[in-house]
Amino acid sequence: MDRVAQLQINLHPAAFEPLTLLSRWQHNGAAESQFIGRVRPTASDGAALLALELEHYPGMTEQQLENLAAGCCRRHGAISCLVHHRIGRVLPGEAIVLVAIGADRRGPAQRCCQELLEALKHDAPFWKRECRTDGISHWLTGNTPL
Amino acid sequence: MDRVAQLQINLHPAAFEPLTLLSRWQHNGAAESQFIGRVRPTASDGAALLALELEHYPGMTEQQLENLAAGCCRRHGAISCLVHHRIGRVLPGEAIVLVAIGADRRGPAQRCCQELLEALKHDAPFWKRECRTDGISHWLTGNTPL
Amino acid sequence: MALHTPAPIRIRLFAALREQAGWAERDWPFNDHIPPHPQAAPPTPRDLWETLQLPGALGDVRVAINHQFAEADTALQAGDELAFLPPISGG
Amino acid sequence: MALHTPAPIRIRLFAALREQAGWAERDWPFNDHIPPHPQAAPPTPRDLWETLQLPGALGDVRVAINHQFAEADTALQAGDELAFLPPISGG
Repeated sequence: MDRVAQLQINLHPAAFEPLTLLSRWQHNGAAESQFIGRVRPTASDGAALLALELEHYPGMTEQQLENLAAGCCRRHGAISCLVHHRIGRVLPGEAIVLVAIGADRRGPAQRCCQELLEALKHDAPFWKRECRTDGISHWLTGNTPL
Repeated sequence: MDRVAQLQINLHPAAFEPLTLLSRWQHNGAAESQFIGRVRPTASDGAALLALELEHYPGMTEQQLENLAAGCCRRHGAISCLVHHRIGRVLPGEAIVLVAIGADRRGPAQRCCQELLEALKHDAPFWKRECRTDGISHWLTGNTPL
Repeated sequence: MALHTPAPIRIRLFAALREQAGWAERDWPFNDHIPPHPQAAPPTPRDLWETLQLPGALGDVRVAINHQFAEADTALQAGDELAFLPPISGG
Repeated sequence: MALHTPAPIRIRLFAALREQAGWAERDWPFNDHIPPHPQAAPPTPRDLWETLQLPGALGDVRVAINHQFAEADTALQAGDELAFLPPISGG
């Protein structure tokens, strides 16, 4: 079964509403696994966070997301894949990432969603700068632990 | 951190729209993991399916779902938990189950969602009868493989 | 003090088991004599499964007492709701 | 046939690395002599990292050539886009 998954990948410079995007998603399969990540109200050191600034590498980021999604869907036999990711200035509580996978069965849907989320966190060129309410800002050099 | 998760558990005798229910869900946490299961168009032997009939054990089913959700959220430190499950006659394409978990981090959200889905498939008293378009119907004695 | 008749045990069957047995629920008088017990000892789900000659093997079903999973050899109490649950397929 | 000047290598920096270096992108003439090579051999990302005296250790960054991750010792081609990527934090 070497079916090619339908991929839909978007970068958003402004806030997006995950459930609205999910409702517009044309997908197939009896099982859907979804993940939504939002900006926390605190910086990694616990200070109050004003915003997260997301830098990316235009061209490469889209390309990498597509490569990662296609590979992940192929390995798990997923049917459809939706990725929305914020760029620019993201406020606490706003969605930063949405990953949704449609598959025939729950196992592939869940595993593919999980694996793609890890892949994009580690292998898609995004960089987060934390802007604290006290005026201090700094670049993060890794992800929150799994 | 012995925070008690907010549980919301519902059985639906009629079709429900998962995204509408998710949009009304008051939840917390930077990470949300969700799963939606729908009725397949074919029976387990590949014949065309007319409907799935879902019997349950009124009283015990709700109680068990609550026990399973509470235990799962406690083990994973999840903050909020939403479970919607159909009962009665469910048509192909209709949602049969929605599980959503809110947590501080993606790992607990994903693991809790996955574990609760398995738990309710194996330990909540639901029984599926497949009604085929050719008039034959029979009770399933297990779940589709993971 | 008046002499009370203890509440019966309510027995419930579901899905395929209900259809094979041909009934969904019935009450079992708590004090009824059940063969293996010389006197009116509290019956267990296993006793009732055998006495009622329910179809199939008890090992293939799960037992619930008052909406909680239970062992087949639990002593039942007057008024208990006992259910025999064929293999579950939810979600 | 006219003698063509080969297209330069475009070098790009991001995030903390861009700020530490003080620049975001620049072009490197493809034919420029780079110290370890006796003649005009194709430069590698490692050569350019060292020649440009970029801050920190090359081992702490990832290299991309034309939007694909690549090894630091890959021979660059005229017109390539080379990027040095500090640790990623997406999602």
